[in-house]
Amino acid sequence: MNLDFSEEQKALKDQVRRFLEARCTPSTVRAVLEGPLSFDRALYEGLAELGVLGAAIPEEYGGVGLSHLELCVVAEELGRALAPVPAASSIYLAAEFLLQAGTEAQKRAWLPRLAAGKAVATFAFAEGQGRMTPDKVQAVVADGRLSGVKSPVPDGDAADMAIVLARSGGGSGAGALSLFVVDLAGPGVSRETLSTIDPTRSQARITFDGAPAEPLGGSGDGWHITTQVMDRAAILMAFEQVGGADRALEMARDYALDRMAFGRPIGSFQAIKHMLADMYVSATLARSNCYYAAWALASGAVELPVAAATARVSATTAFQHCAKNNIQVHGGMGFTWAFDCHLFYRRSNALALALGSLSTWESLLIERMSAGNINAAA
Amino acid sequence: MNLDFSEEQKALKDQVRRFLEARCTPSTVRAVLEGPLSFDRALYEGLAELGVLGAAIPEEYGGVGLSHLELCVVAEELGRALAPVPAASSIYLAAEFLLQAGTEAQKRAWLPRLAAGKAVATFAFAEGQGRMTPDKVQAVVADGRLSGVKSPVPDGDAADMAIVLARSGGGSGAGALSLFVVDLAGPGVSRETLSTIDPTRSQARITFDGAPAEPLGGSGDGWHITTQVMDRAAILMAFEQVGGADRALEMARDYALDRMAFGRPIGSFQAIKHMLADMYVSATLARSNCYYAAWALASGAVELPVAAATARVSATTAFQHCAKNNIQVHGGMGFTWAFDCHLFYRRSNALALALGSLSTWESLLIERMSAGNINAAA
Amino acid sequence: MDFDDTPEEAAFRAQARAFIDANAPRHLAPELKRASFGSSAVQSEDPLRAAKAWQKKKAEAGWACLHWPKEYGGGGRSPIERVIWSQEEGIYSALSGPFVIGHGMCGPTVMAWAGEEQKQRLLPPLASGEEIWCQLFSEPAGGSDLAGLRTRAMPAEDGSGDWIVNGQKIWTSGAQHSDWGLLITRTAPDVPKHKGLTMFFLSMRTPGVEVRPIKQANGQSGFNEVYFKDVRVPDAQRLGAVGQGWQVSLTTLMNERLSIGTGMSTYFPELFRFCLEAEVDGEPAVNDAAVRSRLAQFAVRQSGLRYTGMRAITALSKGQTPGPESSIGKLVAGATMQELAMFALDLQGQAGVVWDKASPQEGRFQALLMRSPATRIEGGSDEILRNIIGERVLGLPGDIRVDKDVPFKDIPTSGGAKS
Amino acid sequence: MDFDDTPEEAAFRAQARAFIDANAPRHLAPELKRASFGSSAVQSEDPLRAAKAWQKKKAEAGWACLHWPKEYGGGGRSPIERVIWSQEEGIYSALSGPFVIGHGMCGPTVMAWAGEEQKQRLLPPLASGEEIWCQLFSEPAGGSDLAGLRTRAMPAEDGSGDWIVNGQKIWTSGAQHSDWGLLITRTAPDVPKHKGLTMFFLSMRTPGVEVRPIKQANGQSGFNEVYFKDVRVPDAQRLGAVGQGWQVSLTTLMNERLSIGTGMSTYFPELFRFCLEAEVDGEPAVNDAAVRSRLAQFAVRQSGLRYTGMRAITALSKGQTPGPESSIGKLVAGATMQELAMFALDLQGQAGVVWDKASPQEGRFQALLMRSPATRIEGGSDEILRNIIGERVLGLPGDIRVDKDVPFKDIPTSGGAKS
Repeated sequence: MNLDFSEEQKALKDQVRRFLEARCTPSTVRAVLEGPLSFDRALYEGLAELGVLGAAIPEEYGGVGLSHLELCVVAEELGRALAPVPAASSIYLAAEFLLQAGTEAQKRAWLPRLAAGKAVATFAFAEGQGRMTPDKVQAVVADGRLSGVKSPVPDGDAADMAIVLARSGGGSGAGALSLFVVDLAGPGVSRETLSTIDPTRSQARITFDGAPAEPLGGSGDGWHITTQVMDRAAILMAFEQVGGADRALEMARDYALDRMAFGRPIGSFQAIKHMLADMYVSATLARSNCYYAAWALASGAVELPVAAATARVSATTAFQHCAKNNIQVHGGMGFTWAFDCHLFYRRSNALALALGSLSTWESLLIERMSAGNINAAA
Repeated sequence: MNLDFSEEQKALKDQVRRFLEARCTPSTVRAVLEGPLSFDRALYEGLAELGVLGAAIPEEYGGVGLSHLELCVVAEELGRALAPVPAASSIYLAAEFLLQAGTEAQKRAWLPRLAAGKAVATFAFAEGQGRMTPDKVQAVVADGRLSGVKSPVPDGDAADMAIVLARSGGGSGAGALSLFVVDLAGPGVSRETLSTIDPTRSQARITFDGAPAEPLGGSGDGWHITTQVMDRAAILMAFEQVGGADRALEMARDYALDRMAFGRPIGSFQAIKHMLADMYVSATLARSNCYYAAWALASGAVELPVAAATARVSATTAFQHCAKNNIQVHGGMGFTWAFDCHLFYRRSNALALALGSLSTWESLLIERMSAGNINAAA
Repeated sequence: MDFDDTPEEAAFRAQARAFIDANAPRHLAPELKRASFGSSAVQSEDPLRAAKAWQKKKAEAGWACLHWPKEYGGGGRSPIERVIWSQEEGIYSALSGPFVIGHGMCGPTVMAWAGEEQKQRLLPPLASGEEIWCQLFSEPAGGSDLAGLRTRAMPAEDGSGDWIVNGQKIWTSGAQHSDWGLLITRTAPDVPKHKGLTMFFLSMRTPGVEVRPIKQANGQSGFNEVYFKDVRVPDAQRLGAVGQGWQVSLTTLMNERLSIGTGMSTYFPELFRFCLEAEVDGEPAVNDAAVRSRLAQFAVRQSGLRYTGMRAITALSKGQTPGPESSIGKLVAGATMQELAMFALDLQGQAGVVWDKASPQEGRFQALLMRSPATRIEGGSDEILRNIIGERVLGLPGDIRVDKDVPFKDIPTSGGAKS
Repeated sequence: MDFDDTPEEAAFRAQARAFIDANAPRHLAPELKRASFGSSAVQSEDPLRAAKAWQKKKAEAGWACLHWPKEYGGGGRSPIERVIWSQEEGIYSALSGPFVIGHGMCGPTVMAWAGEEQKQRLLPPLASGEEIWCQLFSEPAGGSDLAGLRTRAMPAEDGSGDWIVNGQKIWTSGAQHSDWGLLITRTAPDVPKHKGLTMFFLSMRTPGVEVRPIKQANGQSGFNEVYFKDVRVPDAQRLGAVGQGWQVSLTTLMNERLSIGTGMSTYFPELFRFCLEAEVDGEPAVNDAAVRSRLAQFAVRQSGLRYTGMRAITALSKGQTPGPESSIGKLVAGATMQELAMFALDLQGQAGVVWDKASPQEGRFQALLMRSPATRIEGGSDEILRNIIGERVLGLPGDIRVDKDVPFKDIPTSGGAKS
């Protein structure tokens, strides 16, 4: 029994944390929040140089060739530091799509550049409001040309390439959907940055009008592959969320120790103390569920779909809970722009929606458990 | 604007409270909890003599001929005192069925005896586990004879008469259901008292095997009338729940003032103080929703269905919340048989299921609001 | 039980309605109706000018500050008439934002503690909206612990009897356009905290007063910091005795809690309308069982607040003082708004992250998500409100106090805390 | 990360499994599997006899009290081996109920504080199940405030050095069949509360000891009151110095928190199975969106506790002390069980009120509903656990204490409270 990261993985984690403490301070985050750029390219390339973007990409494709456990560790630190970089789009999603379903040529074309942080890719999935279902996909590819509107696309304004889920060849339901690689610098692509609750992770509306599209994976396999990759990304995202939850809890704890009211630290009041205890509880449950999911991800266990949904639901709940109550513990100061609480609040609510909302994952979790994998959570 | 009871109604309330404080102490409740009887007949007849059972029954049928507002006031006090009497079955349900759908002969036959507490009637609705839907009704009447099993039937072991929802004349769905008056002392009836979480309100399984059954209301109108009467009963039950919630809150408050720990009353600890504040909040919301529903009930407003579901959902939530945390405030002593906390806990959970569970009423509420009556809750 | 007016109330309501029909700025109605949470309701013209214009019209016809005595510019009406007025004023009441603090809190304090001449001078222009007041109470080190304030007022050394004020206030709504401020200061740091406070009012144009807007977490700036650097305040502008500031402030705070409407909204109606339009798995969201369950719990809280408010109005209508149940409003509404906003975004799926006024829901749930944390803090945090309910409504003992009988200067303070 | 044993662990597990396969009372397996919450697992024979028989077999083969030194009747094994054993023991561990207090709390206290001769006398029969111990700590006036206890031990007036004990304990599990009790008393009421306590052990057959079962809210009687009337305890049965009782009790309480399994169950698996079978509107309940949402939230708590337990086992397996995350178990499980039971009854509809062992679910959710309030209180209430997490895990300051430096006799006590 070893439900923990190895010493090497912990050392990597420390290294990433030190790097981010130096290179990704709150002002780094605020520069993206308040400025015109959609992400911090220097920081992103720094992460690439550290080897962390390519942690789970094989060496033959320009990666470091470690496992997904290392990538989990990295994700937690990116979440903790609120890093304003497109790692989720480019690494958790696009690189995973390529690894799972790309041809050798596609892998060689993109993975080295993604691992090096020289190119950014994303996954163009959503088409407006509501839970994504196969029937909601209206984007269509005919004769190798993609048309349709994808919105919101994470990091879609900065990405060089998008993997796009679209209809092709008629039919309906999941079987009508396929994946395509689209060069966003190519013809037939126009995009617009969207206003969001968390500008530190950019979102765009991309309109495709006859953009050249190259198939990724088999025709009609689009929904199936998407589900697989979304599960994998959900686990990495859950680590980001746990990192954020932990940091929000620490901020609240530190403030509760320091801030005096009525002649005593506010953390000595049970109202605050018990709020913090409950934050600790949800962060701990989420972390434990994430460790289980990390094991499933790294080992390719059959429990992966249930473990991914479990980690995702638990981590979403924890980060929203901790970020929300971090503001409450800070009182009025927590609602100022100057304090960092809102950065975590924004991110927690944005990540809760990325990859599909909490209610979607709750439903998926129970659907998967009922489909036979109940022992995983017994 | 007058969202309050009148001075006369408040005087009636005081009168009922004084009566119950004298005649329905915790030992009265415990006698039914621990003893063989299904209810306290002397108490019930005492209530009848006070005129409260017949409060909303017209004088021509042996009642007092006041309005349902007076019955709401009575219900709150019965809930507060945990009165071990079959008023819910006999008055909120059976008498309402007779008033809404009975023939003159049926009203004359039963209402005076119900108002006088000399007879007890009930409504035999459920047929085993799960939410009741028209399709779940298997009891059937053919040639004036009823066959089937109803379980649980509130006060079914003590009742003299039951109004029974059953199929008749073929067909399916709600339109196949009709109501029948069945003499439980007659032939073809066998019954068994059930073990429940709250023996102070008895429940029975009744097996009908060719029992004579007399129609109540039009053929095929059974489900429709049931819905109407259940709404009316839900409002009265909500007042019982608010009465119980208030008393549980008071008990907890009193204990928190009296009980010392670490040299101070436990109510001075924010953990306890804030728990009590939250109990007060939910009890207050429920009370206000009940007042609104009482207005709708007494005035026959079109908002009645929405108001009934609102009061029911709110009052169920409040009573369960207050009864549960009343134990928590009492600590270990709250979990003893000797303290009265469990009486409220039992009752709160039993009433949450009577007339259909919380989730059923939540769904009904939103269904009704979407059907057009949204302004009621705007 | 009924929802009807008494004949007198009905007559008054008809009068109010007639005045509003004839005089309200109807051209602003569309934007007032659409106003989203936390941003100024009026965008098409200067909101302050619009507010003052409407207030002036009301004042001229006797509809301003209805419950104030006529001699101070009020309407001399009863509390229930004030409620009826505000029901009829409806969306136009959103125009009164700049006056809420002055009419609701500063005015009553002046009325209770100032001399007759000062009342004659100060109250009528406050009622008519010509002069705006703000309340200079909260401080960075204060927060929930209001009496922990540090802004010092010291007697001027020139023997004039004036006071010299130095320090900083925070969370001051409307300071940037206020004419007057109600200012609580510490005049004696060597006595227990509640005993060394003194209340003043001062012109916001006094030299040494500097107002700086605070940017909030949601990007807006409704509040300010106000800095005092050697600000001279005449002793004639003292309210109450030296050292009596805490008692004076209680008048202000109690008036805050007395203003009763028909309950705070939780934004449930907006959510419900959205759920009628939005889809879950190809069906209207309201048909989804999970959505129904969440909606039902929001619905009964919204409705419970509404009818709790009506119970308070009933008491007013009978000439009684509303019971303690009114204290639950903000506690319930604040938490509900935040949960409700999160739930609405959840239903919008990945697109819930988009905060766009041009979107079908005009970004209102995103605005609510970003504004609602403040509702749980401002004007008494959730924790303070639970203390108030526990102690004042349920009669539980107060928290153990370590700062009560200690000279203020000896009370421990935060180390390096910014606030 | 893996869920595999090390080779040594695997070898040990195989040994344990072989012993259990060969020796466990298989005829009891069906009822142990079906055991419903809060009632004795074994009904078909005397549960105490069944417990002692299995314990004796374990002890004879060296499997009893695995982590105790061999010289005191233990197995001399590591903490992780103890965990592996308990995983393998599985349902049969439910037989050990009568020994939990003795092995988990009293034994370690005796081991830490008694003299060598006493340890030789007391520990082996405790390990082998021949003698049962109970823990006489809680009192009616105590509750969460354990140190507020009032049971008095006074020196006998005959100069024998013996102590005479008078008072009452409560919530004593297993007192009715215990041979020995670990007893904390107040020996000096005129010093601050934590300083006037002294620990003893005594035979439960000492004259003047009276055990009365407490009927619980759910109708069962797992606990007792124990009354002491002029009970004479030799000074040789004192553990620690006079006045050192609080420190001795901390040994006991810390050992309570050190016992780590694979996390407490929330009864989610039972609920999930029920939702696969039950119907909502003619469909399996798991297909209902509202049910799914509730189930998902229960599922992630259950799973979170399970893997939190495994993280603790991981630490043990590496020879480390588990981190503070283990402290969340009962806090999460208690509240979850209660909500979960209410939800299961809700799904049963009106029939949820029926508590019938002959029903399809054997009344287990009704039993859970009625038992779960106790879980939120016993062995540290939710409120105490949140204090512990806040203070010991997060490092927040303790509550303000008004009773710390005051002579015990001067601390205010309840007026007419029964307890």
